[in-house]
Amino acid sequence: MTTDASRGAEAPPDLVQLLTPEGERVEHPDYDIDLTPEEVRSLYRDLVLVRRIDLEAVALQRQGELGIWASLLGQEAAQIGSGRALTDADMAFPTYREHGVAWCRDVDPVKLLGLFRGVNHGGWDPKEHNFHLYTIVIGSQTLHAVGYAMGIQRDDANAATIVYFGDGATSQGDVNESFIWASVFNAPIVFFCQNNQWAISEPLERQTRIPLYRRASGFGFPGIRVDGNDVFACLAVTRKALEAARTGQGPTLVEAFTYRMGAHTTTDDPTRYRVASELEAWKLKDPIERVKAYLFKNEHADQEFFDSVAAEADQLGADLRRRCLALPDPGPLAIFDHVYSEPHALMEQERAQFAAYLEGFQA
Amino acid sequence: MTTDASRGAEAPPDLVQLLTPEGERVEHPDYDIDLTPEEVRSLYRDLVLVRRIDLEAVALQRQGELGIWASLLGQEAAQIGSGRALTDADMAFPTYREHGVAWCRDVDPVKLLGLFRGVNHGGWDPKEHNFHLYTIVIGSQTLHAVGYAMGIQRDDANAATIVYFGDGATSQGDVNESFIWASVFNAPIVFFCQNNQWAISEPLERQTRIPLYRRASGFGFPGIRVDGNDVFACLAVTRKALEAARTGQGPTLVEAFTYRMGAHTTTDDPTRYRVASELEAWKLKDPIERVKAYLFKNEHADQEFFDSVAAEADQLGADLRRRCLALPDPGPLAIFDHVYSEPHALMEQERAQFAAYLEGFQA
Amino acid sequence: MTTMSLSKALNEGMRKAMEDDPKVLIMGEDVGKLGGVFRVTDGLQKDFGEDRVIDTPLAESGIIGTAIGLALRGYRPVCEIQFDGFVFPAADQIITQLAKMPMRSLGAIKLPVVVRIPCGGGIGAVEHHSESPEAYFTHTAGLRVVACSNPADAYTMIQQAIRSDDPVIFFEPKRRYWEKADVDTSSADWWTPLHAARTVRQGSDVTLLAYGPMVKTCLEAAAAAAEDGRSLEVIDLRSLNPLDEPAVMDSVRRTGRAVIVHEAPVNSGFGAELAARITERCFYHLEAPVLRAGGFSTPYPPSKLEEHYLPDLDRVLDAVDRTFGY
Amino acid sequence: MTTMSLSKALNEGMRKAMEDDPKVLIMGEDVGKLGGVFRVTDGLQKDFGEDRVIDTPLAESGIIGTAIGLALRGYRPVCEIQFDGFVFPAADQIITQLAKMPMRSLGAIKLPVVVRIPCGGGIGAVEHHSESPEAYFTHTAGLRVVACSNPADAYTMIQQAIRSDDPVIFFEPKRRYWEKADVDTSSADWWTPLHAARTVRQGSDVTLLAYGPMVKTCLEAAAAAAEDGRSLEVIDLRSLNPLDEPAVMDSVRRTGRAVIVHEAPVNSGFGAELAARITERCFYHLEAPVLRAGGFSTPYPPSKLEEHYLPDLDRVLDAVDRTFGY
Ligand SMILES: Cc1ncc(C[n+]2csc(CCOP(=O)(O)OP(=O)(O)O)c2C)c(N)n1
Ligand SMILES: Cc1ncc(C[n+]2csc(CCOP(=O)(O)OP(=O)(O)O)c2C)c(N)n1
Ligand SMILES: [Mg+2]
Ligand SMILES: [Mg+2]
Repeated sequence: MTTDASRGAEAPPDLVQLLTPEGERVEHPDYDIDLTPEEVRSLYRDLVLVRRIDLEAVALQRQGELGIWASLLGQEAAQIGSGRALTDADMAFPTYREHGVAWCRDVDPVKLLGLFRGVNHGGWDPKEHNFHLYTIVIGSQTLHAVGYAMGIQRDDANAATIVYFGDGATSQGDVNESFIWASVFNAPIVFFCQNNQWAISEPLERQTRIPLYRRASGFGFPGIRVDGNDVFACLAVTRKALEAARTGQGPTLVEAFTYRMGAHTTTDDPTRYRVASELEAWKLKDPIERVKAYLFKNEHADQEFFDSVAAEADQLGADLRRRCLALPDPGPLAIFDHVYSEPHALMEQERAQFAAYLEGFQA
Repeated sequence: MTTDASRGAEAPPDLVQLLTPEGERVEHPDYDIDLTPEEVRSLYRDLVLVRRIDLEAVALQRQGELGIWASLLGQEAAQIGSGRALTDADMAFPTYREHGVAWCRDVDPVKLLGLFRGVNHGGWDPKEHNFHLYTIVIGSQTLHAVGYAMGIQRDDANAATIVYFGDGATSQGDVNESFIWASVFNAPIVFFCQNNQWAISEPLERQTRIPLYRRASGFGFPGIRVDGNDVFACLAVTRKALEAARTGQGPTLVEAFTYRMGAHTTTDDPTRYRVASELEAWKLKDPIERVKAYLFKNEHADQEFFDSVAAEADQLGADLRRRCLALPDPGPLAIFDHVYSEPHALMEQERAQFAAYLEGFQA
Repeated sequence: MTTMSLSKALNEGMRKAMEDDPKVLIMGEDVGKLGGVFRVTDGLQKDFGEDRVIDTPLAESGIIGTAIGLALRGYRPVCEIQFDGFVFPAADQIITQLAKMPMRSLGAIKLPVVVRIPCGGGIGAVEHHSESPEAYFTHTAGLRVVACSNPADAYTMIQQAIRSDDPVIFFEPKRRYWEKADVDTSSADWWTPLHAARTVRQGSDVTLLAYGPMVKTCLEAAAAAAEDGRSLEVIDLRSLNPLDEPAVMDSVRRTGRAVIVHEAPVNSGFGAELAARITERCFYHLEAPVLRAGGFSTPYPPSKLEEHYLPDLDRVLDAVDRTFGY
Repeated sequence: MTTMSLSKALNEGMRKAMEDDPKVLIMGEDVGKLGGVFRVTDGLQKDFGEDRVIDTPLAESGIIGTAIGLALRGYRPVCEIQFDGFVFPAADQIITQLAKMPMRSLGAIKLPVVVRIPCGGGIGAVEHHSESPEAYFTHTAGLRVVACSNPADAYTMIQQAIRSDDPVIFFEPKRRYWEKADVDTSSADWWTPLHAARTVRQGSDVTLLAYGPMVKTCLEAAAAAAEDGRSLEVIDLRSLNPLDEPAVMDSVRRTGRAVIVHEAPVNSGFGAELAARITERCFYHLEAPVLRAGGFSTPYPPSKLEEHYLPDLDRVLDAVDRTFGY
């Protein structure tokens, strides 16, 4: 039943690529991008730093400091490329894996840890960063994003919305409803699907028998497949799609063809369901190595630069670790906070009773 | 936002048609059908009789004998064409409007009335007719149909499933999930969408901005638009799609392009939302008139035949009316019947208490 | 004071809310040109335009999901679910998103979304058109759940719900849509707070607790009981979450007996919570267990049976009688 | 007798059911090669093939909807919902179709579908992974709702659920998955019927009523109370719908006091029904109102707070103490 055999090493033919795994710039008839060396270095820095944040979080989980962690390893280019395409006025709706996008939206990485450490369910103010809270129920954020985009239309604002979801999510009713809404209302939105080939243990063939980007054609808007490990291409494709959205051309589906290099989450064991050779093949397409190669080859950066980014990453990691451990545990009565925005008798009653109960232990 | 302006008089270009509104046979490169005069007369009879059933039911509702009725007026060809394409072994899943398909499945028309009269929620045994119960929750039957088709696969049976739904239904998450399931499992199913241009008061443009049959392309299986007022074309297209399903070629989406000539249901008032000229334009495409014209022109039937069918229809109508009025009301304790298939203490308790309560009034 | 039907009162209330606040939107299936299958939104699209009164695609999850998004952008969407039985495709968006997102955000997000649900039976409809799904929502923390029972409340409560910064599930008793009463549209001063119950008839022997469509039934029962010399107090709860405990408990402590009346199936219905809570709070005052007169614990039956299924005056009085059997 | 974990007992029970009846299928997300995120279906796909153990697309409505279709074709699907919090996208298919279709068909259709839901908290998980949604289903007529609490029951109950011709919502206490006990896999003779409760500890002062994960908590509370000279009876309800009323009422009539313990929010939770029904049936025997120790009426909190949120030994004993305050 597999009709899309491209999960392995070969790049599928319909892929937008601007930078090869070997670090060569290639041209594409519909997409191009002009980046200064400064800008490329900046992207490189982003990629390295978010990988470092991710690595540190995995380590923190191993050591029992986080309950769980969903690693972005391998998906850095998809996230940084798309995240850097956003303007401040744009709004992003993530899943639980968009740590790279969060970085682009200036969310302090330690704030991402709160939910994985179990001190809260979401630790930042979405309005402050135009970056919504992580959403765990697969696909449900796609409808929020379309609604938000409909709000942008009503405000006549020069902005667009981007919503992230995985290959598995494309099977959810909500995601397909969001395609319908976006298309019918011509909403200013980019659907950014990170096809990392797996939904936990299920390969792409359990969700579709044709390439995912083609789903959009059934709903009457364009779909594009981009090399998700190519930060240039992700940036170029997302930028164009966002601009189309902002200028009244409606939605676009971007399928970022990438790979989940790690486990689904730290509690997952991928050796139960996938072969090592697949991982090896994808290692050759690493999203960071190719930018490094490009910078080197074109003499846009020297060893000193790479060392300084590495040092910055180490610093960031250490800092994140320190601040993670310092995250305060909420007090028991926080259970009742923010359930309602306005006073609510039952909350007050239960809070008071529980406070009295707790005091009973101290007495 | 309207991109499909074909709701009015003109036939859209991508429409499979074998019989024009004027009763001329036309050829189609992919679809053909060879019908004996006998067979055409039989289809004509079906069309006339189901229209008569429908008319009688509308009248019964007007007179307070039914609570509500969903008329198939205008959709006879779509239903008879597709319904007559089924073999006994095939299974059909209807909405609440498939009275014509029910007719093809030998469901006694009076059994359809039970639910509209309020004596039951569904009055026939689906297994007996391979015709499932009417389903009111929009779209939910599409998943049942795919599951059933997956059962056919497991049984290695020479059969297919057909599921009916409307244009409005295509927006439901369930319908899109059913497309995914069918495609991923290559299930033997035909999705038969009767696009009657309206979902209550909402025109097609509220559900899609491209022709509906193209939805299938996003899921990797074929979609075809057929003239839903052309019983030959509906028969030919459905037959081919069913045969593809039976022979392991997976799902097909058929969009039968038709028109709801009546109100959404007897409680609806379409003058609030649609213009009379639209109705007038569609009257010229009547599904029955064109078969009559064809039979006449080709001298396959004479006035005697038409008169006899009309007489049979009158007889059927009168009979249906009589038997509708004779439908027994359920007794109060029927409330507790069939809620569970096996004994259930709470049902027994409530039944006994209610029986005692009712007896209290008699005492 | 103007005399108007309950559906018209809702319509006027929404109109007022839309005039007062340009962020208020109406969304749902057939709410625009048609004005809804019950005409509750009649004329609003004509007057406020298609951007504020949105005929949506036919998908309830989509309605609530996009309403959440609009609320995140600062709008105040009022969603119509066409019939009670069609709220379930939206269950996930309501339960995991609408109800929980404010807490998820530690208060950074407010979701002023109103979900209007015409509810209940008694109109001779087919399956899924007569349900009373309130208990699914009273069990869902983060939602406010209210039900109106008469035109005056309908007019005020819908405006209060729209003004609330919390998500509100708003039940409308569809079989009372056409019943008329006086509505004071001139001032908001005297409005009862949204969370408050109202004693609609005073009495001393038994407290009848109801909401939505059953309030009228209880008033009729109380009138009938009065002829037999029994004094029934009738409380219209109006808000199911939060519950106006003082109003309920004060009454039950006085009467010593309580009967809860709702259309929903008794088993695990909202009446269970009410009965359990009353018993906890008023244990020493109760002369009899709190009894429940409700729908049977079955799916809603075909309409020819609904007169038997639904609690009516006789069933209410039977429960009242039974409380005197203790 | 074999010692095995609760998850293994479920696995063995399903294996047995699949061996006994070729119509039994397993469906869900990751149930195949991975064996489910909790490994409850471990090895089944290897042994029974991909046609009988189906890794489905990622959509819960699709899982239940297609399971209904398979049941209509004569199969007996056992669906896994990966976590409690992800059952809501399937709410419509469960509530309007699975529960109601048999009655809709006047008995012509039977739907032997089992919906397995790992439920409850206490495992330090993120949002939506610790819910106890049973009350949504006990209020839905047409469903049977059961919960297992130990390996022996898990082994038998899953087989009984699969054999039932009615749809069964089957709750599995995920924090007890790894707890081991003896399971008799040799015979089915002694099996308690699926609808029957079981007295897991006898006592005379107070009846503790629990199911699923809280049974163990109650047993621990009873042991602690015994040291203080209080004799607590513990009943494992096992079935929430139907409820084993005789078992419950007999006990409460003897003890005169009852405390209900569940993880779900108290407000409109299943405990409300239980409390209301006990009060109706045992009014004269009650020395105190039936009390409930449950989750607070809030969304499930972040995991650092769950020890406070969930009823534990102390909270149970506190409720027991309070019943003596009356
Ligand atoms: C509605 C729902 N069902 C199930 C889950 C459990 N779950 C969490 S992640 C996941 C797989 C998601 O796959 P994909 O969409 O490809 O995203 P990825 O994790 O690969 O980034 C599943 C099944 C969930 N979170 N929500
Ligand atoms: C889930 C759900 N939502 C809403 C309704 C109310 N409703 C009944 S029919 C209908 C329109 C259906 O339109 P379409 O699918 O085009 O079918 P048609 O009636 O035109 O044949 C609506 C909204 C319903 N039955 N189910
Ligand atoms: Mg994935
Ligand atoms: Mg239609």
